Amino acid sequence: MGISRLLSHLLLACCVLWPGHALSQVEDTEAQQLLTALADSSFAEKKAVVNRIASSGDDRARYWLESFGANKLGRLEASGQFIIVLSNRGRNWTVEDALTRENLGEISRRDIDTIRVNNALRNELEGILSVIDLKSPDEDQRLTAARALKGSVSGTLAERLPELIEAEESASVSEALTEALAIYKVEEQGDIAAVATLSGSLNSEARAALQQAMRSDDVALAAAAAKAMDSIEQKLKLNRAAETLYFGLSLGSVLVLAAIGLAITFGVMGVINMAHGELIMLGAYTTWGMQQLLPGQPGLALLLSIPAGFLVAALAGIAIERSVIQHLKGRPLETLLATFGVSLILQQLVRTVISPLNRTVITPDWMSGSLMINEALSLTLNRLYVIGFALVVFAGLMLIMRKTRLGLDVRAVTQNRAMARSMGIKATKVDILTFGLGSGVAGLAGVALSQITNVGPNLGQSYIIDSFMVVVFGGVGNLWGTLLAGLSLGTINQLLEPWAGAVLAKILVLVLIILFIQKRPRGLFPQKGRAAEG
Amino acid sequence: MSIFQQLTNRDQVFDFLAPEVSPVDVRHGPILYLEDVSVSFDGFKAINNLNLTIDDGELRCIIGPNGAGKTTMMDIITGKTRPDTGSVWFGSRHNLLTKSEPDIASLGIGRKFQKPTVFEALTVFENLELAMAADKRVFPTLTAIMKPEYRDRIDEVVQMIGLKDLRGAPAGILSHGQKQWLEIGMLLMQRPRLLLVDEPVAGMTEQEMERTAELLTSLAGKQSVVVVEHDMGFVRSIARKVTVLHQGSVLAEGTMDQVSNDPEVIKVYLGEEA
Amino acid sequence: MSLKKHVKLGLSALALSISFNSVAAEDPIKVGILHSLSGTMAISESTLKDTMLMLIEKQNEAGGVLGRQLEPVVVDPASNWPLFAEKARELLAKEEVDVIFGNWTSVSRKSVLPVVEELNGLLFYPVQYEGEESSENVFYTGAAPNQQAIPAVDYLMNDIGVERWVLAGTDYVYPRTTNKILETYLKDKGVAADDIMINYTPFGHSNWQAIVSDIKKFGSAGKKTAVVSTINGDANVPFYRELGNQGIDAADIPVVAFSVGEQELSGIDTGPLVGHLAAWNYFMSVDNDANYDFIDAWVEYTGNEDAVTNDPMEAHYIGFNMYIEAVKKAGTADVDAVKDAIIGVSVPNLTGGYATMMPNHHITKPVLIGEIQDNGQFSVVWETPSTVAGDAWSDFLPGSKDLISDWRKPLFCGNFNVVSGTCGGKALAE
Amino acid sequence: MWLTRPLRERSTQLFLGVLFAALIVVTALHLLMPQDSALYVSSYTVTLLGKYLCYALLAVAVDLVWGYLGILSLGHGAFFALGGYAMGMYLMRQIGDRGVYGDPLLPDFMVFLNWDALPWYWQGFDMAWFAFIMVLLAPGLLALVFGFLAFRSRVTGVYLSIITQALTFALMLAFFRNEMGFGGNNGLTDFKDLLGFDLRTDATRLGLFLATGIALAIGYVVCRGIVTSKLGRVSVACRDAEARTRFLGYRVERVQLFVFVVSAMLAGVAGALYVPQVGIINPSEFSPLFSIEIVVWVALGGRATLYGAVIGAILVNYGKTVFTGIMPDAWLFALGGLFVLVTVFLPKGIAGLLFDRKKTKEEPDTPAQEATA
Repeated sequence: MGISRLLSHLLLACCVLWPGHALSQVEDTEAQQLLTALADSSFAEKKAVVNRIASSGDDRARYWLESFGANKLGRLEASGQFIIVLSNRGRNWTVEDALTRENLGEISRRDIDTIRVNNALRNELEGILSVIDLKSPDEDQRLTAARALKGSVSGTLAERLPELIEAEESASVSEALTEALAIYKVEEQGDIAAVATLSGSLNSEARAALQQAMRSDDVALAAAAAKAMDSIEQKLKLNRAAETLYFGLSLGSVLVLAAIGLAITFGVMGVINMAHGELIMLGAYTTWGMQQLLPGQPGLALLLSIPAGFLVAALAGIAIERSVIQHLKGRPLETLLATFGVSLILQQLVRTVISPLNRTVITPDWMSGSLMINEALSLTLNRLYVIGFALVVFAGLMLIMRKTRLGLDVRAVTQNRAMARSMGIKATKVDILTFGLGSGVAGLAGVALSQITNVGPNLGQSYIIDSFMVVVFGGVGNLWGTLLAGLSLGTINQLLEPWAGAVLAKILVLVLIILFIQKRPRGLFPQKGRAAEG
Repeated sequence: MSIFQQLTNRDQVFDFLAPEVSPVDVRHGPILYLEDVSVSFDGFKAINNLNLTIDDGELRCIIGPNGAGKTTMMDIITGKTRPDTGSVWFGSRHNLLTKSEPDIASLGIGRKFQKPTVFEALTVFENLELAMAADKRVFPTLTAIMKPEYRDRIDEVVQMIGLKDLRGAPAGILSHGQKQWLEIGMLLMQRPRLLLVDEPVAGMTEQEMERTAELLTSLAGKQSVVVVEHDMGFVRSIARKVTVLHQGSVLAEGTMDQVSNDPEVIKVYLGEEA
Repeated sequence: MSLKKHVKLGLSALALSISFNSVAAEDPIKVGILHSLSGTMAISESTLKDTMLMLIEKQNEAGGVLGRQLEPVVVDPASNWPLFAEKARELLAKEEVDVIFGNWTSVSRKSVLPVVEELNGLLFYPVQYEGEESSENVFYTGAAPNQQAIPAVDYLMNDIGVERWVLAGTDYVYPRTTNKILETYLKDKGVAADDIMINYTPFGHSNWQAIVSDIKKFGSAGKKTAVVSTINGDANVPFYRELGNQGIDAADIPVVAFSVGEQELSGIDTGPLVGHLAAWNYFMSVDNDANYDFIDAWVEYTGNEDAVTNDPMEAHYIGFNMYIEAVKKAGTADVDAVKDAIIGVSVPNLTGGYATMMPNHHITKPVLIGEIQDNGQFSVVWETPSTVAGDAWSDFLPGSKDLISDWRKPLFCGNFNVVSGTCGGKALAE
Repeated sequence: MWLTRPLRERSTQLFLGVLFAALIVVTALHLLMPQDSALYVSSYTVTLLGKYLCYALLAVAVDLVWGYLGILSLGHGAFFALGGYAMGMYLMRQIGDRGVYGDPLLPDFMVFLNWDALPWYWQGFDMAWFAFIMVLLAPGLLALVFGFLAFRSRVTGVYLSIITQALTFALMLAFFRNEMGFGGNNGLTDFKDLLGFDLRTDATRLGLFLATGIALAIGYVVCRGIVTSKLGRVSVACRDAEARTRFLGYRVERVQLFVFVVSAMLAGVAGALYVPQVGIINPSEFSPLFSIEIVVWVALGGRATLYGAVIGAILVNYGKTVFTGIMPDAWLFALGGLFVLVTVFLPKGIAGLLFDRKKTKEEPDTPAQEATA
């Protein structure tokens, strides 16, 4: 802490008092010195050096520090020349000169000493950059900087903050700054007035400050802090409830995605497709493949892999249907075994052809991070998208089933195969299309899962049983049932998890399903009538 | 009988485990009695306030167009389908709605399905053996032994249903008509008080039909028989009393002539044929 | 690609069969390789099989040992624990191999152990493990808890100033034991019980939302918090993803992992992980020529420019060289002779130091703390001043703090109880 | 009498003959042949064969329910594993104070997870008779409860298969938990001796091998006894026309329950014999994959023949041993391919191929024999 105080003092000097951002550079020799110092000193000493660099006022300083923080600042063993690493993959790295920014091409790793950095230093750097950013013209940058200040405000900075708040035109930024200041006041000065500002704040630093205040000897302060804490706790409870619900829904939507394809192949066609999980896996691998084809554009690749994943899985599914399943019409148990064999083959195929190792699927920026409702509740974006995606897919399937010719035929075939055939519906064609559809949806699930979990040969296995549970629980042949079952199972699981623990929760859910099936063998929404009876 | 068998054959060890089949009480009233029975599947009323009584020893034919609820009625009597409302009594003692299929069967109600269902993997002989009236609980069945008198009875029935030469052949290879007969034979083995026979002559030749007719009529009196049939000729040949079902309830009842002159019936049913 | 490996294996086998027909009069030294090539563990273990094949190939090019060639015997226990025992028996009884290099999971080792002891074989076990074991026939070239967990915690405590601890692990014996040890250790260091949060999850756990948000809450109590992760294998990807998405970065709550190495990272989008930590005895990024040579050899052998090396591979490298040295020292491949000879043998490791085989059949290792970088490598931020000797029996478990292991005569005991002075771990009967 | 009936039946006599011949030959070759002779059967091979026989017994158990009752259980691995754990717990208790910590009462894994007392469900397993009863009881009870619920509510066909799979999956997760006190992922291992015989001696191995062979013989006769009894024919009736069977007055659910429980107990015995021979029991025996694999052994050998199950189990596992040796990657392809080929092109399995003609001749064990019973 001490150092960061001193540091932000220096920084205040450099950033508040420095006239504007005029172009200015120190002599190369001096730069060389600074960087050498950075390279040769221990982590402890490095902090001081970092500050010297920051306050050198050299406008390359920020670039150096950033590269340093990103572990990209290095020195050539031979010449002692300082370099910035542009790409550090493989055994030869492309680098440029730290001072002249001239590109030096590829250099073997053996000849480069990267200048070590650690978390502590990274914190310092963030501090520095944030204080610098308080002056930035860009509001968002100022906001993040202001937020970062919470809990790390120094005495000197505290003195300046009021005027900064005055000068600040953006309400949100000044609000953040005020809170940062209040936290400082409560922590350092035990200022009761400040406590009021903190009451209701969901920021963890604020809570920490209040907790500290509650422990203080000043009774009045302690009481005030306690009161503020209560109001916060109230809010937190709500937020956490909301959070759990969100977790439940997102887990549920994953289950729905995984199961909905099965609801079609199993529910509508009565085909037990044990290779369903592997079709999901194929979808996920398609995403990976797309990202390999379009390096540097993970987002685009992801979007493209939605149709691609659907196609790949659908084709694979149709292949399975033609080669195996059609020979086993009306022998569900044999179908189960055969498709299980197919699943083994597909897994091993992926292992041999691609690799037994998991593949890296990059999450595009617009999907990573989380949507901040408030400082205690933020919804992770990737799962938010998955929930949305699941609903869209579901709606799409509903449309196909209700509104299209295919849907009509499918329902006809399910109700009474012979009758449908005699009415001129090509049952075989319907089978192919239906199975293709179901498998394709599995592919979509894979695309979505690639953003949440491993993309590896075992991906499918971990979902197949859950999927079947969802379908059976929901009632075979009923898409709404599947949706409801998936979401409710997901939520139940998340509700149980806090007190039962992850494993027990899963076991309990399984047992619950088993018992439920005993009670209602045909699930939540059974098909009735003589046709349905054994 | 070996010790082991003594032990496994539990009803002989604990007599309270012995089956209690109280006889069907027909001293006052009919053997089968359905009142205000209704059942619906997904809104479609398959049976609608059906009232039906079968007297002891009666031979009753039930006719009606497709979807009139004939088979569903049988499902209800045999406990396969539970009605939404109404009551079903076997004699004046047994409320069938509280009983499971096996109970009902062992009370003495035998059923022949519309589509002949025999155990195709088993031989004709074995089919009849399984149908034979006996203690049908697990352990007695496990330790059951083919006694000579059982075989005589089976042979007798095999004779009756004209499958003597096929007694050792798997039922799967039988012709449709033969399966019908075998199933009827299985009914006989059960020695039921009440036979429910669903379309017995479907896919039979003329002679087969006649023999079936003889058989059924000969049964009547000793046992009560309910025949559901489409074939008007056949119905005429055996029917004493006919019930016409329509849209899940009784449309008309009486002798063949009465019903066939009934304007309602002509409209909804015979009308179609004529 | 693995087909190519087969061809390669075939060729090398062919090559050496020719070579020893001409060169060595004696028949070759048989080296059994007992790593899963199929099933769930294939991910980690198949590379170790290739590492061994590479090392053997190199050794044979260098003329083998004692003028004898080395002959690899590869079997596939298929990630099936009973099958491990069966295959070990096959190697020792049927193939009559002189030494076995193999196993990854604790359970597979436990299942093989009785067989190796019964048939008096040699087993080199290359993976960091929970300790609490010392067998006359097994050599543990991976880290014991005191060579990984404890130094890592020291680093977090002293250099990062962590006061609040989350011990998160997969529910099996290694995390269980490690966390037990750490819990005791932390409490000895004066950490309050409610500053320690312990959490176990099943294998391949993928839904981390609730747990990560708990960690977040736990970490927002104003004290510096860190996660000590013994989470295994597949469960890591979703775990780190969730961390990243819930906005926990290394600056707020650093995660130090004991089971995440270069190979695991190769399957993760490392962007959001930069700065999180791992504790190992070797990192691919170690700046040392022996290491660079090893990497070059590996890349060349696999023919894959992006092939990564990791800690268990180094362990095999060390174990293999130790075995070779021991055979030279003993002048024979006879099991008992090698067992005696190998104690005290020391060979260079890949991090610029030396590894010595201790009397308890564990080896000395440096402990390195690395921070994850965006290129899937670790940058070393801290290392122990000198190497640490592995403890078979932890000082922080009530059951084993009195036990020591020394396989030299006269003691010659794997679980000698210093209190009761008896071998066999028995405590004094009071 | 239903148990002795099979002994008068040619197919059974043939089967038992082959089995015992095999046992005797192996024993002879193992004991009499010199080590270096080509004909010598090493104790490694003996144990291997012992393992195959355990699998064979397990397969017979599965065939009983699948082949004759039409219930495709994808959870029989669970019963196998439960039997195994019962035996494992006995063997653990036999270790006594020879564990690494020398604790007279607690198994090692409990010591280093510092449990202070033996959990209640470990009580009694130090007594062989108790453990052996549990070998039958544990799987039997599970089957009874599960089957009672399932069959009563007429959960059959695919639904049953899926929930049996869920059952074994749930059990696997449960046994992985260390809190359960079954050693978690490491399971139970490092056994020392059984009924006082040291498990590491070749003699004991041979003994276990022979015991397994005899168990298989008994199991086979029991199953054959059931399927040739009237109950067996009722089972087939349930399999082919469940509703019809009900209308004949049979309580289908009880028939199913009885056969299911018997089968589960046989599976338990198989597991109990398996554990001391492979030297470890751990939750992976509960994995759904294993359970499904068993079904394929049966399918390959030929459903509803019992001896087919034996053939299938031995063939597949021999194949596994060979394949994982020569070309590991190919194994899953082979297994997967087997699933597909057998179900699509070989619905009657090997037995169907070999003995089809012969079967129709002897199969309907004609009542003529019955009469003399």
